[in-house]
Amino acid sequence: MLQSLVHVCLAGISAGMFIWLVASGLTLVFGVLRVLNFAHGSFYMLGAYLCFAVLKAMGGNFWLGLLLGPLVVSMVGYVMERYLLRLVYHLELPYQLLLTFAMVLIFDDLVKMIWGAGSIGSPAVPGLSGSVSIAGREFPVYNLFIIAVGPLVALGLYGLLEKTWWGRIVRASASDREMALSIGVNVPLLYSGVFMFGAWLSAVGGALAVPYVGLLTTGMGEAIIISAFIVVVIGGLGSLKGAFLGSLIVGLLSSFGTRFMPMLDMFLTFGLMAAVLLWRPQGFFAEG
Amino acid sequence: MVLRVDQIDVYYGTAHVLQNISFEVKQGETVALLGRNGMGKTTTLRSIMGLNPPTNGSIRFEGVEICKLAPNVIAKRGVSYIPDDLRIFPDLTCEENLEIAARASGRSGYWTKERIENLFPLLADRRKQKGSSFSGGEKKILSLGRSLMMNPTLILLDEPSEGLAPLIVRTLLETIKKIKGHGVTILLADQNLRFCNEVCDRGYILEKGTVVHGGSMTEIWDNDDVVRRYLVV
Amino acid sequence: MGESLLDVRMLNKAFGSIVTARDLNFSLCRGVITSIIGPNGAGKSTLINVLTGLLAADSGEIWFQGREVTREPIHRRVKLGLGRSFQVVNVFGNLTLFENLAIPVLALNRRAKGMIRSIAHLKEVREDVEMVLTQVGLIDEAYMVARSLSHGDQRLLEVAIALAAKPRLLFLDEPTAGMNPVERSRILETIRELSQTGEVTFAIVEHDMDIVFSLSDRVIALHKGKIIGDGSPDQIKMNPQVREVYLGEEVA
Amino acid sequence: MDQHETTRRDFLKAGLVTAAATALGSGIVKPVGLWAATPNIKGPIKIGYLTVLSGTLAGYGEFHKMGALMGVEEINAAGGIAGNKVELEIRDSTLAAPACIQNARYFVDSWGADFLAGVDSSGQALALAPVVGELDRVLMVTHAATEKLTEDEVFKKGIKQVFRICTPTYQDGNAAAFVAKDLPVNTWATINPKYEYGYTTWNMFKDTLGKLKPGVKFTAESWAPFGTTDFRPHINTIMDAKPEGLYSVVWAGELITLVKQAKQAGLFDKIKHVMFPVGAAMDVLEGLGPEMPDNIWISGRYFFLYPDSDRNKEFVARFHKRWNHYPAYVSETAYSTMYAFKKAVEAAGSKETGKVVDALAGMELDSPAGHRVFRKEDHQAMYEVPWGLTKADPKYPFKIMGKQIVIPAKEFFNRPPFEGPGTHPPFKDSK
Amino acid sequence: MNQYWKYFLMLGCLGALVGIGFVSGPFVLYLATRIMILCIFALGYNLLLGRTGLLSFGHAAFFAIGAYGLAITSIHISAHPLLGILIGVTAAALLSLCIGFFCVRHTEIYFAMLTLAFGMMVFALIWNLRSITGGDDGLYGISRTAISLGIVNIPIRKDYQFYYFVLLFFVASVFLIHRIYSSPFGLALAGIRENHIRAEFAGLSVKAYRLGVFTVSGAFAGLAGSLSALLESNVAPFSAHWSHSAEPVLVSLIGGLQTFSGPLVGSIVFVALREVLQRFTYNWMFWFGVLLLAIIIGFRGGIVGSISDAFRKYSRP
Repeated sequence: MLQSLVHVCLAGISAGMFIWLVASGLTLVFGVLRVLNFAHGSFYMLGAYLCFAVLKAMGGNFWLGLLLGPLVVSMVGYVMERYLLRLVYHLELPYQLLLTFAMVLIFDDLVKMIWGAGSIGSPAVPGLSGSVSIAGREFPVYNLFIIAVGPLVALGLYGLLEKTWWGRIVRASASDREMALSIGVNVPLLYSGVFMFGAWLSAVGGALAVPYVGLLTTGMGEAIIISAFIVVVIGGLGSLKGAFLGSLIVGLLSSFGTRFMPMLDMFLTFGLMAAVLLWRPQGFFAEG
Repeated sequence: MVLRVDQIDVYYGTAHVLQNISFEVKQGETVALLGRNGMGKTTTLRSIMGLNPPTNGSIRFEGVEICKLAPNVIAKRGVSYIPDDLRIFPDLTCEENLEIAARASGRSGYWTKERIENLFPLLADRRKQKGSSFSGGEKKILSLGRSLMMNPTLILLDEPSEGLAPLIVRTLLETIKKIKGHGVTILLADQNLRFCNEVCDRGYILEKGTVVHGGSMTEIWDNDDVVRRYLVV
Repeated sequence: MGESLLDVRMLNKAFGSIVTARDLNFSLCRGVITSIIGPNGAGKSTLINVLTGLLAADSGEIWFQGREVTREPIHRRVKLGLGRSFQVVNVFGNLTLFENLAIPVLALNRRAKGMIRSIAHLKEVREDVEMVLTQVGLIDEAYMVARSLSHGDQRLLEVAIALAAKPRLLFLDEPTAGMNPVERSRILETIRELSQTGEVTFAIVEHDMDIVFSLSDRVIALHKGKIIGDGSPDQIKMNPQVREVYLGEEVA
Repeated sequence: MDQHETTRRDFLKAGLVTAAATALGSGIVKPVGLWAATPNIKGPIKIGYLTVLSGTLAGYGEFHKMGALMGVEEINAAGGIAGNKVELEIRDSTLAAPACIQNARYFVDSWGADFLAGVDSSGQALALAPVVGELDRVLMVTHAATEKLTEDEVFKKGIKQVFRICTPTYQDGNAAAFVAKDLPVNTWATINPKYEYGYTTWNMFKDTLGKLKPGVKFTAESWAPFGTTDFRPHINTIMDAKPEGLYSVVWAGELITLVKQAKQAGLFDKIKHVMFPVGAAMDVLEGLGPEMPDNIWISGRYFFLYPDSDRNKEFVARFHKRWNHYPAYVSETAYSTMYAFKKAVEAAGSKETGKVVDALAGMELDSPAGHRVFRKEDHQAMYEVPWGLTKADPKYPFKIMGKQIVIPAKEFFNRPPFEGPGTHPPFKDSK
Repeated sequence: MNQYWKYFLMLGCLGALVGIGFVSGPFVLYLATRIMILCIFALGYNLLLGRTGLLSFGHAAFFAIGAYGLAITSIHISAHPLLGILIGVTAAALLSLCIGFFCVRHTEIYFAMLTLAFGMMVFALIWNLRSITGGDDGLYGISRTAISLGIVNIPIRKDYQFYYFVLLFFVASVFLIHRIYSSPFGLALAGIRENHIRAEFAGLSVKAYRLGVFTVSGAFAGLAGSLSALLESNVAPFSAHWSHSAEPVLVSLIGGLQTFSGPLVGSIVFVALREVLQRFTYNWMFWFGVLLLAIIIGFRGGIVGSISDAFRKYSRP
């Protein structure tokens, strides 16, 4: 039983960390730009595909793919923010959602046009491909790596936002765009930067997911974006702390749900989302 | 000439909020925009800052046309705006609020953090506290400090006397005078004629989006007719 | 003083450390135009918000026409006859003036409820709306979109919406702010007229002392959530405490 | 590159070839065979093909397309169906029923299709059956496997227009049980898809295996929703139960994920007997490559190395040359569908639905997958697909079936009338 | 536009719709029927989004409940289409009343997310309650039996018969929703959209009105669902999925949020565009996305909004 519980927990945490990598960018972008980006899942997909493309072109070096793929995606993010999203900031919420939704359709088909429609299998990461025995059962080294990466990203984000000059400007602009402008912050540029960074985070998530999921599919973005939405909502829109905790909760909930209440899995997650929205619409860490 | 506003028109949607407004501010002057609530004082300041750009007319700052520039560019040129609701960054500490202004505007000069903390000891005491914990009067001080950190040539000051206890107004007056003493040009918008009279050299009176009168503060103060028509309620 | 309309008992309201109402006790009486004055931040707007239901009281009781309304939702207080206008223009921007006023009229009119019958066919509604529009002098603009009105007219509309809900007690939050003298005198005239008929009792928050003293029968002065003066305009003018915090040596 | 255009161009090419053949042929070769005597078939024969071309499973649509296109090209190059050119149009019908129905209606009512084929999801097939009944066109199902389609819609409700060329869930459930009965396994568990296909196949497996080998226990079930990318929790459930055998009809990309994650969790070390009834799909084998463990029981709706006939070998060779892929099972079913239509039309001497239905019912078809017979009662094609153990082969960059077992179709296909004793395997008479 | 022109246009449209039933081939009839059903869905939905300013991502659940209500009735109780529709619509209205009760406390993105959560809970239930709903296979083989009205039986089996059947509901819905727009209730909704605090101070119980309109639009979604179950003769769980909720949003936005006829135009564009695109390319999603972008950026008020703006500018130079 203990063995089971330990592994259910580990599975939940690693699942949560995958969601976190996507949710962190989503919530960061929402916190600053106030745009809920459906296409964030597409960055996840693009990250995976581009990492894979680099990996293939560069003779199978995953780390190079992880480095370059997401960089390209952040450039895509820049183009999207600069030439499309910027046109709808002042419009109502449905228009913003619609625009990002249209981008999802476009990205999905683009990927299909470039890489073909089938699922593409991908090789494991050298050095991280084995398993270690934990409580008497094998657990993939790669998942341990992910369990480590998640909090590192969280720490990095915390440091970036709280301790750096850039982070201060981001926080200032998030709370008061106009005043930030008035003290000389180039807010449009900052928005582009934050959007690119968010896209990069999501793309890194996608690239990291590839060795674990083991394949690339055109629909992979949609599946993760819904989980990320749930996480971002229950954590409180725009709250990174909340999103991190939310990711853990959703990951663990689905892991425990699958193990102990298999018929309720999806119902549970959305039930949690509804309950949190009713009980604390601002999320866990809202003040007052 | 630090600022020359020339025949600007500003619209909010269809509403013609500012109509053909012209005035000017000279180096080192403190100029008041007077007028009752809703007469366009705030909008004037905002359009100079680039937050509500005029549809036509021209705004020249130190001889350069800034009408079509973005607010952040205008800020870098040395214009600083203090809105009436102060808008301290709530998530940032007092210290960060000050530093961010200096670094974002990329301007340096006489005003350093040390000098500002000397001028307002309160800011030194509360250095590490978040902006959201400041009270109304404290925010006013902080917003002044933040503005000075930009070492601006021109400060646009909206409703400085509003909502303050008399004692604090007194302090504020002294502070503005001190700042003025360092050669900073100030354009302030206020309803309070007495307050303006204390610190300002000249004044313009706005009425329903147009400048209806302009002159030295003493002239306005003595002009009973003007005061009665446009200012006193 | 006449019959009491609104009774406030031991009302408290605070935001964190900022107290905006501390153990407030007072009554407002029918037919008495009351002004509530006080410097900025004295808690005037908060008080109106608590009395009309926008904010919940921390403790205390609010009685309106002999009925406790402390926990009643806004719309029920409005239906009982407790109305208000707003300090900032707060109208239905994309609707016509007619529609702006039809909303409160319809909300009160039980027979006018329904999903199927068109408003155009409800004669009594039209009469009510036109009456209010005439009262405030906006009848000619009835089919204009509210957003396209001048600021002053929007303020008038603001008051008109409140009037259309047929209030017994109407709180006006700075009704004359941003108005020109013509509009101002029109609104003051309307207030006086309506007050004389005894239908509506007004309670006004105002900064303009001329209006306060010329219009009101009674003045309540607030400071930091406490009543520091309550009485006729002359009594208030004489009240040293009020002078000190409010009229007093403002600057210099 | 616009794929649609490619298709059009391919048609054009095929058309030119056909045109040239007819132009030459008319002078030199006299029309022979059945179609010479049946001039009443007019105009091109139009086939509307419904498959998924977007989303996660779009890869399947591509494999459908390859098979169908190749079939049509070959038929046209050889003179078409009874002398008439075959036209094929393929539409993205996603996995949702409304899109499928709309496309079917478009094909028949607007484009003028004579035949319909394809259909991936069971829900679509069940929803489409009454519609094709109404439209009165033959629908050849090439992928959707639900046994309800043939048992309920065709046999019970009498929608005669529906046929199925691929194996149904019997292959995944019943046949698996026949293989499992000889394995030294007494406790089985499953990670199955959390939808009807998963439930049905597991129930069939349990039911048949329970009869074949009384005393066998089914100890754990874990149901994976559509689109699962993390099977870790499911693997935990199974490993907690410590079964001797694992059965899973998880398919396509999800199976790749499952295998990879199970491998990392050491599942294949603990559980020696694993059955993937749809593991022999090309996308899975190619996707996993050498990562597919050895000695796993796999099967499918067709496997390109079986049967060892010339017909099949030629087909595989042509297919590989044409597309640089080995044919997936949907490629074979799509390809054979074209030949089934050809044979039926030529036999019926007409493309009228009623006559073609009569011709198809009971028809025998020699196809790459072997000898197929469309059962008269429920229009289900009877043919055999082998079960085998995975093993490496230096000729291929992926695992293939090593040791193979072929269970005769008549032993494990449910039999009409599908209710009552003797309609579900095992059958007494077959031994 | 002048009143007479409006009536003229409406009569013309009605005439054209009746005419389509006589002259069109079955595929056009099928598409037209589909468009009308989508119209009912979107018009009802736009009462909530365009009129009241609430963005719901859970309306697919009501659509699905309407469809399942009809399907279950027709399989287990009676195949009478009117009874099925009645039960479907009632079920949808009741469900939207229950869900709405929780959702209307929130607005904006929170409302959208809450409706999404509840909608997906319904989806999960439909997916998992296999014995009732048939799981992912859904319920199929729903027959369009004749409507028996005592002595006469009106057949709706054939495409054109069913077309007229749906046309009847379509016209009734358009009429009803149009009346709601000009009713006191409809005005109150517009007031709530414009300024909900002011509406409360005008004496409206904002929550009650929101709940009211949520229920009404849920009922129309249910009607659309019931009709679509009859049209397609099946119902599948994905009709309750959030991505299906996005359909009326798209339709309303394409046509124009603040206009009554926006969803009508939007539905036509939505269905026809996809159908046409599919004839030219397999990558219809890509082009559909591009066209959506063009609509958002080029026609900010939706097609109807932009055209009537242009019309106004043109007629008043």
